[in-house]
Amino acid sequence: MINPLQKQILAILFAGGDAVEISRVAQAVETEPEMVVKWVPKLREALQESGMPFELLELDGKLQLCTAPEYAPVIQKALELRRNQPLSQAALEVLAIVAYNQPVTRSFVEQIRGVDSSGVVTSLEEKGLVEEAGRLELPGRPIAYKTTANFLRCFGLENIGQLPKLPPAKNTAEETSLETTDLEEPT
Amino acid sequence: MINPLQKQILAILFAGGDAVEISRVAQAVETEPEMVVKWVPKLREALQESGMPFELLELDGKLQLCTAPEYAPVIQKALELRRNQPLSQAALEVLAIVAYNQPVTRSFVEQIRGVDSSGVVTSLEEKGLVEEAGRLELPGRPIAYKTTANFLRCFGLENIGQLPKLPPAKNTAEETSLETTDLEEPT
Amino acid sequence: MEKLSFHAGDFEGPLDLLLHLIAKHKMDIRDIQISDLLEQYLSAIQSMQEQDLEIASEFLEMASRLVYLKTVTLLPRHEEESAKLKQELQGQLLEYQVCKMVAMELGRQSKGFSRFVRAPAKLEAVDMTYTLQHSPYKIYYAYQDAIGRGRRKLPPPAQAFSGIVARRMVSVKSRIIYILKRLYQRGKDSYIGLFEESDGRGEIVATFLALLELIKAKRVTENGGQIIFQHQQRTEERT
Repeated sequence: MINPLQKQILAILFAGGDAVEISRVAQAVETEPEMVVKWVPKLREALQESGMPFELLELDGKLQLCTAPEYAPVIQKALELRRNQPLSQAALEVLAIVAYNQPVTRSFVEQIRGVDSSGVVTSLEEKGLVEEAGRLELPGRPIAYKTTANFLRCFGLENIGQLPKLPPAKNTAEETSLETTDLEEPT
Repeated sequence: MINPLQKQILAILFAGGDAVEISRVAQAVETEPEMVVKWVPKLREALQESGMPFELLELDGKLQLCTAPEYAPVIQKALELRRNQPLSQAALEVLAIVAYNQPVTRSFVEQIRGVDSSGVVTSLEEKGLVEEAGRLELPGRPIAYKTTANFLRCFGLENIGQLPKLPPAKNTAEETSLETTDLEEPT
Repeated sequence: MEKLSFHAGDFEGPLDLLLHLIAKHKMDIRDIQISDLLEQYLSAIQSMQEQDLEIASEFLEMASRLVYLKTVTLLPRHEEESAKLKQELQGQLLEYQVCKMVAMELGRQSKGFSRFVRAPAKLEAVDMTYTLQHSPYKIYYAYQDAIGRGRRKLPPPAQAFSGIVARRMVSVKSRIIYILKRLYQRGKDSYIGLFEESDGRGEIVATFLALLELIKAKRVTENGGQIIFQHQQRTEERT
């Protein structure tokens, strides 16, 4: 059975909808962020044991309550949601460049892809997968982009460090044959 | 313990947010509406027993999952903590464009920034920094925005005229020496 | 040569098309034969044109880049430039290849948006009114950023100069006076002692230079880490 503070946390996450900063949760229930983090496994267990179809995700210093993936079809059916189109190759490329190099400008993305990518960036912003991250101290002060907590959730990551490892760096590329540049499995 | 169909119902209600018609829930989980109604006490019991801070409401042929009323204060506290997170660069820029050009439409803001800014405008409205100022006599009669009295308060201004003066207009900017930009010392 | 057939949207861009051609013709990305690649690239573009496909300007840009690269390669005494341009293109291709691989991996890993979240609850009582206080200059600078001019075009604020001004204040002359005052009272002081109250690198350097000046002028002598004040007649003339 979960304690009153833990119940309060679930209530906040339920009502908050979006991912809520752990520090904010802690402050609201008047405890330390460390305690909130410590309680996460306990809360997950409680949700599991009571048969709730919800999952508690920890996303880069934030907590989010969402439905377990197996309920996706029935939810889509009930709420008449359009089946989500998988992301296009262009969208995935832009996401990959932003995710591994953030914060990055649109022109950096375009330099790597060799094509105009403004439309793709806007659509990723609309999907809540990337967001503005201020401006860079470069000529013209270009807007920088970073990935969101929503990106982590959609790709089953807890933080950016869990992204698949990149193939060996560019400077060693001379000796590396293409075959060895296979991506490692995420652990 | 609740059964798989009952779990599906909870998942639908969670994702639905607002009240969802019982008939729609029943159709999605492939059962009769009567069954869904019959399960309501069972679901309430399960939520109660597992100590979940959620309540299942039945009103007007609809079901809604929400937090129990006793959690309202802590939820309010958590959400209000968000209000005084310092404004992001994007929020400041949108606010500045509104402040110097009011009344302006959202598309004017987006034209200047070159990126979609609708979410930012909404959040500035929520923070009481900008507000609607009627509609402009333009095609589509777009909503115009202006800054609020709270905006003046937050930025220590008595009126909009006290905003720091902008440097001379763009077309003469090239010839303008840096020294002539009329800038008072920040206090 | 085999007639290639393309469809609109087959390629994300010219780099994608180049990678495709390189793989198709089993070329080595690190040892591109520019004339072969150019020929294949141009024929691909031509095939797109024949199908009345709208060709993005980036494809044409790449074509002209390849033509230029080939020209440079053929010119004598341009080996260095041609090697540099080729390396640039290869680097870009390798980088884009990594990007494509990672994108594919991300796509595989995508959970397909299968976890649903709730819309935030609308609570009537929640007061979101912003109450933090800022300087109006925050709005001014944000405006400059928004219109793409940036704050570099503004005159720097006075505090940006404070560091420079503070350092200028520490003149060697002022440190000569400081050392003399100190020694005049005590007769002698340890070398280290002279730097005890020095605040910052500028002041330490100025103190050291002042000490050298004083030794040169024989106003002080150094003996085993001790700086000794010399009572000389010249003292009065010099100050």
